[in-house]
Amino acid sequence: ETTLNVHYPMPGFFKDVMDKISKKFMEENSDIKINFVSPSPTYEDGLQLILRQAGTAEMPDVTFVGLNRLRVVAERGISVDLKPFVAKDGNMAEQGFSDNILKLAQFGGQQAGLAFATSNPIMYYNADLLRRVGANPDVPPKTWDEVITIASKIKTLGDGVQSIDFRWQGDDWMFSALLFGAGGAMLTPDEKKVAFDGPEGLAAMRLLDRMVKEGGMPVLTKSNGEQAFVAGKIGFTFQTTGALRNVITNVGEKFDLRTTPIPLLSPEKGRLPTGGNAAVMLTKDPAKQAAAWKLIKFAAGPYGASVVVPGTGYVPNNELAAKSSEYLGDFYQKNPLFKAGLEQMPKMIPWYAFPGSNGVKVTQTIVDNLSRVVEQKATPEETLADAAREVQRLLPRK
Amino acid sequence: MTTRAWNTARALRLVILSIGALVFLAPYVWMLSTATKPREEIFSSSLALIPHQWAAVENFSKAFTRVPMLQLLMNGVIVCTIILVVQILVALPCAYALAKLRFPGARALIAAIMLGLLVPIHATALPIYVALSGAGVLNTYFALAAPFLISVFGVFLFLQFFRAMPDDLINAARLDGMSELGIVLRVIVPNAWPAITAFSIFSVVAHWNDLFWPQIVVTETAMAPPPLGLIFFRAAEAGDDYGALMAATVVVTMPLLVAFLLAQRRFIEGITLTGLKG
Amino acid sequence: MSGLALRGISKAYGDSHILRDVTIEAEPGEFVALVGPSGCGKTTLLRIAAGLDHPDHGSVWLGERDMTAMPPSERDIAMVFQSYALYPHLTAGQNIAVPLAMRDLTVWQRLPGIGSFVPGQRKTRTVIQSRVLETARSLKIDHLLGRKPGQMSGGQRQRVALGRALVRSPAAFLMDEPLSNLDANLRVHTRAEIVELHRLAGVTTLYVTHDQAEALSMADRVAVMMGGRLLQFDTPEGVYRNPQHIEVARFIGSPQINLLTGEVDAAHGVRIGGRLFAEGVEAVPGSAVTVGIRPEALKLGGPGQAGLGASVRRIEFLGSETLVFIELAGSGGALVAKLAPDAATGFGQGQAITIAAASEDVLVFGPQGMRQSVSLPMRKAANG
Amino acid sequence: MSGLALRGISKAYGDSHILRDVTIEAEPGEFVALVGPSGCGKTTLLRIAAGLDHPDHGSVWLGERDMTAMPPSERDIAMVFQSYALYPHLTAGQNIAVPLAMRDLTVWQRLPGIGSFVPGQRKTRTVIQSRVLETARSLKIDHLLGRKPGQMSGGQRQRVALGRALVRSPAAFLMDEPLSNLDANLRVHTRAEIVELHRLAGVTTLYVTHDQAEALSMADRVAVMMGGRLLQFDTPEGVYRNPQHIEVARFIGSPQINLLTGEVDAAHGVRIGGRLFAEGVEAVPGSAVTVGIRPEALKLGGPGQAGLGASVRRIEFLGSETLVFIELAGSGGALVAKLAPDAATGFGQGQAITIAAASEDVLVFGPQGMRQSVSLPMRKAANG
Amino acid sequence: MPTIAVVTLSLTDFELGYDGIRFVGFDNYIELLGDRTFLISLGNTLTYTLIVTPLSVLIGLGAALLIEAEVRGRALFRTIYFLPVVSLLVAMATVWQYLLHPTIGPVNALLRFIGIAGPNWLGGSDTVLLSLALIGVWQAVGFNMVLFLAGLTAIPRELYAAAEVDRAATAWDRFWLVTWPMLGPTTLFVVTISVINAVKVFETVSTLTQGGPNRASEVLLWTIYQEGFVYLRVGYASAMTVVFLAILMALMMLQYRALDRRVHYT
Ligand SMILES: Nc1ncnc2c1ncn2[C@@H]1O[C@H](COP(=O)(O)OP(=O)(O)OP(=O)(O)O)[C@@H](O)[C@H]1O
Ligand SMILES: Nc1ncnc2c1ncn2[C@@H]1O[C@H](COP(=O)(O)OP(=O)(O)OP(=O)(O)O)[C@@H](O)[C@H]1O
Ligand SMILES: [Mg+2]
Ligand SMILES: [Mg+2]
Repeated sequence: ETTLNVHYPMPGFFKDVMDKISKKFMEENSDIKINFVSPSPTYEDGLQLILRQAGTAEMPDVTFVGLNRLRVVAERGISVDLKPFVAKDGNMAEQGFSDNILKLAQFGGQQAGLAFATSNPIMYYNADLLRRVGANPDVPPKTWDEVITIASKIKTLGDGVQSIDFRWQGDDWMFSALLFGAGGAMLTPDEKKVAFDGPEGLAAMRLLDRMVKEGGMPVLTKSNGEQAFVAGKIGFTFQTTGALRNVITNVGEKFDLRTTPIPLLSPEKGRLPTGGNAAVMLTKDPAKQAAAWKLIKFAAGPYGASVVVPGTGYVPNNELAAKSSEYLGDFYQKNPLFKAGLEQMPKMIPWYAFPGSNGVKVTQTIVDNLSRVVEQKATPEETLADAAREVQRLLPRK
Repeated sequence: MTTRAWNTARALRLVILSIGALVFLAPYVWMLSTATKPREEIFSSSLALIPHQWAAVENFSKAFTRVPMLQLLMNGVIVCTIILVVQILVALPCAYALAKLRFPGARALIAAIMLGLLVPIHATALPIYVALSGAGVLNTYFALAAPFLISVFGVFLFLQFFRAMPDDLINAARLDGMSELGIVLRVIVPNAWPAITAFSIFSVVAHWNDLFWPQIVVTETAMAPPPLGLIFFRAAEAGDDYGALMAATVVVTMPLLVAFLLAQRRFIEGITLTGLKG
Repeated sequence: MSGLALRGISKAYGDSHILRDVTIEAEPGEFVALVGPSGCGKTTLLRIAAGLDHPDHGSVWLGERDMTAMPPSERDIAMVFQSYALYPHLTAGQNIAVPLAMRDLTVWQRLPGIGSFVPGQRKTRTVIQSRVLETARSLKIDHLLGRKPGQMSGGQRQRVALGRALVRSPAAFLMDEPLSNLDANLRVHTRAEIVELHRLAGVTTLYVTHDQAEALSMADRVAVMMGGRLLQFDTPEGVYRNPQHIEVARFIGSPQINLLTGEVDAAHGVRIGGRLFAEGVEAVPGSAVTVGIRPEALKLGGPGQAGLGASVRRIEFLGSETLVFIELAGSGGALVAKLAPDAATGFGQGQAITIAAASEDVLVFGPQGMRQSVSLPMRKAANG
Repeated sequence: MSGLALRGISKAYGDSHILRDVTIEAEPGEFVALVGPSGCGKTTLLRIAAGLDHPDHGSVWLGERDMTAMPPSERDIAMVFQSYALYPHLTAGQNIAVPLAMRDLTVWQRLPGIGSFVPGQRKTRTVIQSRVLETARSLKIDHLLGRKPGQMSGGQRQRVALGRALVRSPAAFLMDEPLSNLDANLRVHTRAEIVELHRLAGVTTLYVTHDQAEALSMADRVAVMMGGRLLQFDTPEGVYRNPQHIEVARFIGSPQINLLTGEVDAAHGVRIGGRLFAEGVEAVPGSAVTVGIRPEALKLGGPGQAGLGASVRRIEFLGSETLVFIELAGSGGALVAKLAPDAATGFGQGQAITIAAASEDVLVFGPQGMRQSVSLPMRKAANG
Repeated sequence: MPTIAVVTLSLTDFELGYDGIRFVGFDNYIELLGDRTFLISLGNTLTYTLIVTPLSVLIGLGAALLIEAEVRGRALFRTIYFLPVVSLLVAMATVWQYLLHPTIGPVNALLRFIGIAGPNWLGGSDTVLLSLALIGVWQAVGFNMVLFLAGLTAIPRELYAAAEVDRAATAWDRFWLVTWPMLGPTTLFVVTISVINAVKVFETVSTLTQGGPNRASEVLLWTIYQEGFVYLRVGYASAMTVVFLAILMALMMLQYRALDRRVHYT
């Protein structure tokens, strides 16, 4: 009998999911016992825990790491490279793990983990408000221009009603959504130079600027934005599918909530960043590793997805799960709100993680500059130039 | 200081106090109201405090079932008690020595105390963690209490209060044959109750509510103190479960409030050193 | 039983010298009264004896032991503080019991709560209780034993402070104006109790009082201090009758001694304003001396009699005695005479009188205030 | 100028009655001394007069105004606290200046820091300064004005406390044992200053003292309290010569009055142990009375003379007077006589003597301690 | 002890997760000098402290005095004012988040009611620091109040009696004559502690604003935390800590030296 110590972040979100998966897993694998260690409140806290415990006896055997922090774990050699396991397994694609999905958790030739819960940015909107300004909620806007036009009408409704909430705070994920959506990239392929200061980046920046200037987007903190939206005071919200379950609960019957794919600046080249986390193996003990691999695959596999998706709003990271009615087929029929994320799946590419020791700091630099645009303290051009310069400085100079 | 009938000054005083009290209470009103609401009612455009649909039972039962709340509360009580007792045992004599005994280096020691007060736990967390991990005592009550056993704040607080105590009182005690430790126990402590009470309140509050350190040394829920329970209702990425979070907060705060109500009697019987002239 | 010696004690706070080279050696079992004007350093000296202050120079001895560096708690000295220094959180009874508890109970027995289970504790406590009660009775505060200091009157607090010292049998007692807040009767009573206790236990005592009468009546020897200096250390009779310094003469005796400027002629006659006041005085001839006569030594006579001319300014009735305030003719100098009530009946305000004094009652002080005295041959013979 | 009246004051702390129906009415400008044994309620009464405590019953009047419900700060009363109650953070000078600053400076001028920019502040401060200095001089503490209370001796603090009261000209002075920590000379001096100030300003004064001699010499009238009751309120001579209660007689006078158990026969003769002690006494005939004779009224005679037989037990020298302690023959009762030093020379320890007293000096108290007096017909004629 | 460890770490390039640890001398400190974030953070912390310390001390003192003077409802008021200290700040921050919500929040609703357009409290870079400071005040008042209450009990009643007799007629006069000077040591202590606590502000920032928008609420501890725990540069964070401590220490010693003498009377 093997006992696996499993650690995961954000229990408010994942506790039920994890409990369900582990129960089922232990039913199927009676020789493996899963023991959850005390979870961490956020991805950051979780990462710190792992880094602190790396190499010590307290280190858990399996953990779940935010996709944008995966690189940190991989570069430091803390995570176990899963390539050999994938190779041994041979038929990953048959089990629903397409190359595209495996790629989400690869760095420098390593398979750092298996994407467990993945998300992409979608558009939420308040159909009631759209109706009030004469827009047809059944034909949601497909381009940013349309969004901004409707938004500019919504903002005139008064009574505290506001037009857009674009979740730019916290990290660079939503900026990536604009940038990737325009077909841009963060860095050049050799990872030596900033690439987001090109026309795509400028378009993204300008779009943000327009959301404020023309669309009347207010400056809100992340939670304030969510709260205002679920209170029915905001027309459009752009953020992760992961929040869907919560938004549905919080909205209740108050208004007609809808979702739809997020517009792309470039419908052809446009891609979207993948949020969420990956299951990561930490144990170096071969006996445990076998069990851990089983668990990781199980969690990231179709059953896991079928638990994660309805409980959260994440999109399935397993192609079997999405298609098979055994798992989620019916669910999507019954819950059309969840479809927006699903539709966008083909456009998902990895959330870019910056190289080097300043990797995390870079994202903060970008967010700081975004806030200047949102607060209308600087023009998109200035901001982009500043951001590029500052980020360039933070890149490894090798 | 006598009881006087109603007059304008008193009315004014009550008005000011009441307005202040309202401001201070406001967040709690919302907190309680939220703890009784179903999720869809929490954020809405109207400012209703009373829910249409009561969800108090649901929220509070979540607070108790989603996490082993009673176990957490128990842990909190144990850890806070250990910390408080040791802190007082250490801080009282230290402060007394600094306040009333003349010895070389007292000033330097006070400076060191100030330094100790300033160091944020975030800065020293890592070295202490490494030490505790090396000693193999992670996930114990000891690990939870260890960095706080010596309270610089306590020493500093007591120091201030002791200095105000008349020297002759201590001199009398010396002549009566008390040892210095005896003086602390028999003369200083009984006359420093308000300070000790104040300190106890602060210590318990701080460590009961500490979220940072337990996260570092505790990985087993069985050892976790109450605030760690609250993270089960938070999901930064996707929005918190406010109703349950507030219910849990009420549950976690209640014991402290009761403790404060008990402790504050100590203030009512405030002491005045009237055995002395001048 | 051991004596208490303060040798060459000096003490300064910053620039101000509080004590200058004070030496007081109390014999074993001796009762020494320390008197002097307010602020002369009495309390400071006591605190040094107790070890609460440290002298800049000098040493403190208890019997044969040099205690200068010994902490107060080891000196086995009981002190009554001028400021009482009662424990505000303890009742009168507990306050008084503290020194006994400290001495007679072990550390374990003293522990609050647990202490009561330690064997022997109960018995010792009973003994202490009865001792406390006894002391309290003798100070008439037995009905107050349950009160906290804050609930007592000034005089009651003072007696509790006294009780806390008297309850022990220490190596020495130090008492700092322990009766200052008591009324006359209680004072007489308490004084008697202290004297009695001292007689029985024979503990060396240093007793500060601002009441020179008290000092004279209680003490074996009296130390008169002034401005941080010890002026005279002598028996009560010595300091009263034979003051070595004008300040001592001035300080001891109530009403104050009468002081007049005069001269001593070659024939040992004392002259005031040129006129002969007393003959055959044991004084060194010289001018610009100060002549002291105790009020009760002034002899008042009718206008015709020998002595200096003067007039009665005012008569003050004091119950058992009468004070006659006198104005010297010519110089306008003021004097006071103390008479038995009956003896005063003859005098009225404004009346002209003469004043005189017996030669042995006249004290002569030189310009520096030092006593000037020689033994006159005939006297010597008479005394010898 | 207004009088101060305390009417029917009662006060209890829980069960213990501290004051019972005390009425003292001081005339405008009168100096009333309040004496009584420790714990009799003097301080409490003063605090009630000041408004610091509230009486359970009774009222406090200043002139024609009922002040019972008025806060202390509006009563315009100056008080010297028995415990001094100096502000520890202010120097002696600042302590004394406080009441003046409160009275003469406006709220703005008093503001710390800012105050000094308000016009007029500087001038008033100068006036206050000079007034403070003057007061301090008269109390001989002018050299201490810069010290904090913690750096002063007990007597110095007491004088600062006194100065803080005397610096003002209030509607009434309340002084609680203001001289208890002063030495005799300073006491005489300070007493004179207080009397002088009172003479000049004529402010009604309530003066608590434990020193009955002080009370007798300073006051216009003396209130004698005991156990919370007012026993007598009379002139100094009245309370000394004519005490209305045995406790008053006992309390006033030092040494204490001699008290003997005896009887008054039908012929107004006072008998002690059956033997005639004094004749023609103004007393109600009856047995089991207490007979009081002041020590200075005792007449000592040789064995053959009239009076009670007795013997000398001890002679005590007190400087200006001599005390003779006497043991009555038979009953063994103890008495004390006060003599001028000269008058005492004839007596020695153990000597047999007789004692007697003039009839007008004999005070007779009934079983409840109340004075028993009648005017004898012949006397009446003589007096009238 | 741990402090020494911090100083040592500050001289290395230690990074969480990497095994290597290299001694780099004062490189970290040199880098600090040019770190704009650190400077902004320093400024913000200073502003925050300058708002929170005086307000929380004064209101705390006021509350303590008023409560002490009032006979009725003492326990109730004390408890109410103390509540924020008892509560878990992280949870209460969430509450404030909502209360200060620019559109649906009750605070702005109230302001709208009296005709004022409420600011964007936590969202705007101009108001965010002020909002955090107000929450900080709200949190600290009860703490200071309790300390003052404890200090008040040690003032001998007799001094108030003396003050009343000395014609200190109003509470205002008695406050300046007795309370304020006698509370000197307490006040010094409370101010010191308030400054320290204000400088160490962290939880509200981390729950409410994460240093944003555009570093407008970047405070020292948050910066240090970011460097050490998020960017994982422990060595550099330690250097920041050391600088932060040195500055504070210097300030404290100065303040203490200047005031300590004045508040203790012997
Ligand atoms: N708070 C109190 N509770 C109970 N009894 C008290 C309290 N305060 C004073 N007393 C009692 O009241 C009585 C009168 O006290 P007060 O201080 O008036 O006496 P006093 O005449 O001034 O005595 P002294 O000359 O010793 O100062 C005393 O017996 C005292 O014990
Ligand atoms: N801390 C101090 N700093 C400066 N001077 C002081 C200090 N303490 C006492 N003094 C001074 O020392 C002198 C002696 O004080 P001490 O208390 O010994 O006098 P004392 O003889 O007991 O007087 P009293 O009879 O008034 O109590 C006084 O003049 C006093 O002002
Ligand atoms: Mg003294
Ligand atoms: Mg009194």
